[in-house]
Amino acid sequence: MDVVLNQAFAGLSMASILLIIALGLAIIYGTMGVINLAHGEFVMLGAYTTWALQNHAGLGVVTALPLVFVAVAAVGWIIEKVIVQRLYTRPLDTILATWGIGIILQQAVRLGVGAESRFVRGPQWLSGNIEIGALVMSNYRIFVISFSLAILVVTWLLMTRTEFGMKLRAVIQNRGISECYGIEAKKVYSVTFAYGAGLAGIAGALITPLFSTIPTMGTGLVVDAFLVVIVGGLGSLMGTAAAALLIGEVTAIFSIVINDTLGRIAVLAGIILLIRFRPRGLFPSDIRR
Amino acid sequence: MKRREFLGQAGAVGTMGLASGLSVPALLSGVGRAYAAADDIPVGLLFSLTGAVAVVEHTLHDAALMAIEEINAAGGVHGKQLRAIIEDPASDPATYADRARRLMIRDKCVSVFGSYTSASRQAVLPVTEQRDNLYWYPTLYEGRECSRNVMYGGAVPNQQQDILLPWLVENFGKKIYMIGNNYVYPKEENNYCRILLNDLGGEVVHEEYVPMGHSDFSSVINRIRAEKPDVIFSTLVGDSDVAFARQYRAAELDPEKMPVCSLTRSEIEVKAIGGDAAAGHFSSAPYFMSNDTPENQKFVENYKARYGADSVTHFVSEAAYFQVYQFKAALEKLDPANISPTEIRDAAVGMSMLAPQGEILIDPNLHTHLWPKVGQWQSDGQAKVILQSEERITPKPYAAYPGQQCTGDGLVKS
Amino acid sequence: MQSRLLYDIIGLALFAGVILFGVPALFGYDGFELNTFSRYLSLAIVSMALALSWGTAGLLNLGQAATFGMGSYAMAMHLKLKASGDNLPDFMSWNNVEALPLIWAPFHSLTFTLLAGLLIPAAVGGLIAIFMFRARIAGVFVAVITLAFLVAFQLVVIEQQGLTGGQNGLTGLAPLVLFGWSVDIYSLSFYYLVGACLMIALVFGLYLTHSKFGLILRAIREDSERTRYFGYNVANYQTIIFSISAGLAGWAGMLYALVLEFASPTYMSVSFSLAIVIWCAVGGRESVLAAAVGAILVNLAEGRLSDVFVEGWHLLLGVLFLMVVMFMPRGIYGVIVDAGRAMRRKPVSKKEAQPFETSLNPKRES
Amino acid sequence: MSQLEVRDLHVTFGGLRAVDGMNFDVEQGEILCLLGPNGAGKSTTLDLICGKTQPTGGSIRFQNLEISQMWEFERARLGIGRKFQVPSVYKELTVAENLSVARSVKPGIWHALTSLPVRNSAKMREILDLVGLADKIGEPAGNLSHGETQWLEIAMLIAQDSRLILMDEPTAGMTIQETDRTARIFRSLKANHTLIVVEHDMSFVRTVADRIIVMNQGSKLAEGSIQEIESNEAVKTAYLGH
Repeated sequence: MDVVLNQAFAGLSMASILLIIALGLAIIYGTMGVINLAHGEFVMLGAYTTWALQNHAGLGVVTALPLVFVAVAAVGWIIEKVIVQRLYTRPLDTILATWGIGIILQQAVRLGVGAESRFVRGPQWLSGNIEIGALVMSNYRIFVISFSLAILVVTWLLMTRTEFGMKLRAVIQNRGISECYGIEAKKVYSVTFAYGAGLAGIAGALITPLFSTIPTMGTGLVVDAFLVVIVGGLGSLMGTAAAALLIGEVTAIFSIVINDTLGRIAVLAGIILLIRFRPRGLFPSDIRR
Repeated sequence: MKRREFLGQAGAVGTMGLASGLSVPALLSGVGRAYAAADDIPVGLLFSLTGAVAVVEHTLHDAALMAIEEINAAGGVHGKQLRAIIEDPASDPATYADRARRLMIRDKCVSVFGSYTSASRQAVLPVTEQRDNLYWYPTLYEGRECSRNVMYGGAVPNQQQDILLPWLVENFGKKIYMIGNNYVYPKEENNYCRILLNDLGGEVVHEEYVPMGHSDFSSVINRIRAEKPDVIFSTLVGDSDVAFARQYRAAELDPEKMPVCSLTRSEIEVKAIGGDAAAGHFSSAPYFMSNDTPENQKFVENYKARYGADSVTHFVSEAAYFQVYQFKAALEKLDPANISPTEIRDAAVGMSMLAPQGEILIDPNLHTHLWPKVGQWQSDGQAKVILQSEERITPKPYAAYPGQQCTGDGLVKS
Repeated sequence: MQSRLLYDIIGLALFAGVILFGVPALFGYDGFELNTFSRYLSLAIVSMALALSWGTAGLLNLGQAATFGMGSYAMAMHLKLKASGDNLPDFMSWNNVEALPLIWAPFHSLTFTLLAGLLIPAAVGGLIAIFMFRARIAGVFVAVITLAFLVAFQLVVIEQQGLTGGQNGLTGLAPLVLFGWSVDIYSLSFYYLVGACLMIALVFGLYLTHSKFGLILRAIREDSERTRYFGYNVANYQTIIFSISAGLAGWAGMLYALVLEFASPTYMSVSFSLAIVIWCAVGGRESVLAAAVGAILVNLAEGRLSDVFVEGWHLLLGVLFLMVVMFMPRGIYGVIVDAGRAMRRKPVSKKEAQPFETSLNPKRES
Repeated sequence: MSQLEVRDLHVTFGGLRAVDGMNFDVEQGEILCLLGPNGAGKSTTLDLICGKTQPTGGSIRFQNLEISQMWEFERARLGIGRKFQVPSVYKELTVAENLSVARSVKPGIWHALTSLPVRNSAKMREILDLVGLADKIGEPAGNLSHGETQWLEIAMLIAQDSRLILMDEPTAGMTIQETDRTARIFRSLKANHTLIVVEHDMSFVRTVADRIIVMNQGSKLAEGSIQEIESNEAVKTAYLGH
């Protein structure tokens, strides 16, 4: 029983990390149909920005978050302007182009900062555990879980309660008509892409105290995040959250019952079946076209 | 066979080769062994500078390159410079095989220094053995290999575990939890560990393997909490080890009660883990950066001067470094006009030299006699040696398999 | 259409000339260079196989590396058994496997191995295809399912160490003996063997794309829905081309295992799969010949550039690839076709220069 | 026996009854026009017949064979052809290739593997002459004008040679001359083909229709000749009378 409780928390913790990475991807995909394979590299940039801020400006992980968001969003904005914008008419090519961008970012960091793993200190005030009976929860992981929920809520509000969100949904529904009403679709796309990239940066900042910070750290993450987006249903925020939770918990349960490898295989098989029988995902979005 | 004979044969067939294309193969089998008596001595460096294992391999590359340049600065060997030919196999076994061929066949290197993972060594092995070249492999590994074309500079299981296990059981207890990445090295180390534990009356409470690059250890940590072992016996490598250590720390598991004892964690991983998270845990290795010998002081000083004050040396980069010196010493025993990989090998056997870790010796089975130590990590990222073998330990690559022995004549089964 | 056929036939003739006579002469029959080139030629086969499914039928198969790997393991299993003689393969005894596993036994036979290396990948590809295309999965979902399959398959191969050699793969292989001829992989004859395999694959691929079958596939790529109303069983067409493509990938894998003398789970990695996509895109996915040329050129460039720019060549490759995607979306093939058209009649139609689009979004259920 | 018998056909989309109990027959060699306001279920009826949409209830019999559970391609093979509202030709294929895809007498893979992609048959030239695209034979369809694209699609339907052709607004966007020409082609098709046409252009309907069915809210409102429909009070209220 103790193991089950602890494992449920572990699943939640994995889910929160998946969510925070997948959210940016989901927004970008949902809005412009671009599968951003460079997303993992945005996560990596976030981690490195955190490292740079900690080493050169003495900022902690949490205080660095806004700066990281802005920095990575700026990179995303430039990439959208220079490259992605030219490819909206050929969506499948964006997979290839963003993969190329990913290689370039990764190599640029490797050449600029070095290949070795960088150390980022976790926040001191979040060290330690909360223990409730046999359930042991790391404070930092609780923080990551809460933060991911906060980001989810903020993003949801942004999409549904602001003027930008309204414009965004209009562009998603019908780009041509929205432009007739004076909405600059190009601008909306740029801002959305930048926002998605910024979220990836935050994800990078948050996971770096737990993982190892190297130029290739994003490559493995993007596949998982991508699966979460697809399982959740294209462009659906709540679907993405539910899918992250589902995949996190199922992985956690499988890994305790069998082992981590077989757990992952089982989850992948489940994802394949799910896409086969529900290609629109668990929660198909009602706003998509 | 003498080199001249090869050249004669090759020349004859070479002219025929253009006339009748299909007889060319006869020529080619000679190509790799025709080492021209050039002005310098080509040696290959085959360490990944990019990709997943670049983090470690780049430091091996740096150490080996430094040794080469030190030797060249001191006048080379027999007045000839060593010419380092650098290839980047990009952490991909297929590329290792491809680049090894370039070095051994096209560039006619008399030796190649390279690689960290078992998979990459095995990818390089076919061409090395066919061309009778020599591959200097600096990494600790699982044993169970007895090639006559590989110089093994790292520890094999008996050199890492023989002094470690009795000490662990005595000081922490008999319940061992094994965690490793899913490939041959961790499994073989754990095999050997089980044999030792059997004699010591220890017990394995759980043995598990995670995929290479696995980074979320929440489940593993939960299981550790549930099993309550005395020691975590870790053979995790690279990013997995870093992630595990950081999450172990974030979960507030206490190294005093339940330390992680790693066979693979070195200064370079600790630097990424952070001194705080690594402090209190143990590693077993023949070399630590803090080793107090004149040879090591010089090694560390030169290394830092060259690659920056925050760079670290570790037990694999030390081997990458001393192997170049072993190579040099072997060359010095040979006739400069007449060197070949096999002759270098034969000259190297039985040779001893002072390495940063102490005086080492090359066994006839081409493995190295080393000085095992156990270090406890401190928060400054350095290890404090708390246990040191009283004697140099002989490498026994097949220690877990009675009836098989790696000797100077290759693998002998009885 | 006549011009397409003309281009391809002229191209094939030129290509065959270069590969069969030019390359060996250029490299002075040097064993190492021939061996390196044999490697490129075997990769050209897997690239052209992807052009069949991706370029012709619009099915972006990111699991191409899985079927490639199956072929390479089939060949490696045969050679491993040969190297082991009467004993168990060494890695099996390391993993405490007592007797030869059942699925290994038939690989003693070379005939079985050659068939298995072709047919098992084809069958697996076919099954995945039936699974997907019966449900009318299209566009990006094909990419996701095949990607997930690839990741899972690679994990299984690594996990089953006693059966597959795990992370290290299958090493210590014996040379192949083909009709009494012991294959020396540094020989010109081996180079010609691989070259002949590539030529056969190319002729086969060109035949497929220039038959009515190829035309129907292009129609399906553009509008699969519409094609159904002309009475074509779209799922069957997709399944057949997917399976053929997978089989060819397996074939390429067999040659690759021969060239490199080992089989490794890294042949089934995501990055390898994406690399195949790059080669295919650089050459031009619309033509099998161009895809093959793309594979050779990129690998050649990679080999040469990495000599000059040890640290920076990966970056260079990324930039090169991005440039191709952005400014030459139809690859080298597109550039040549456009140039050819411009020479024949002055005004180049804007529309033709546009790349084809593959539907990204799921078909709307209305 | 009628060529097509539709009985009690229903389809519901999320509570909306798009087609609600349609019954009608179509005779061999007849041109039937479907009229009705937007959303009356005309296009959906065509979708149900060609298999684009699965019915929730009812039966569709074509040449005395129940087809409502068949795949689209199976229905196409039986001889049901479809032209969609939005012109859908293959833009990257040439005109000749478009016709070759449409000419699907033998749609099997084996036949496709053993045939040339395009054969310059007399039949093809005849069709191209009919629609006036003979000089564009090697042109990619993407280069054609809007009108030419419409013609190409009609040519494709002729090439397909279906016994029953379902047309969704074939004259949309055509000039008066083009509409006349289309009408002439339709009348000439009548000998060997049956046509069901959804159309808004009443003058076109008057020229071609043998019989008219007016639909409203998913069911049949009226049926008869053009005169009967034009004098029908219910139709006037629902559709013609404003």
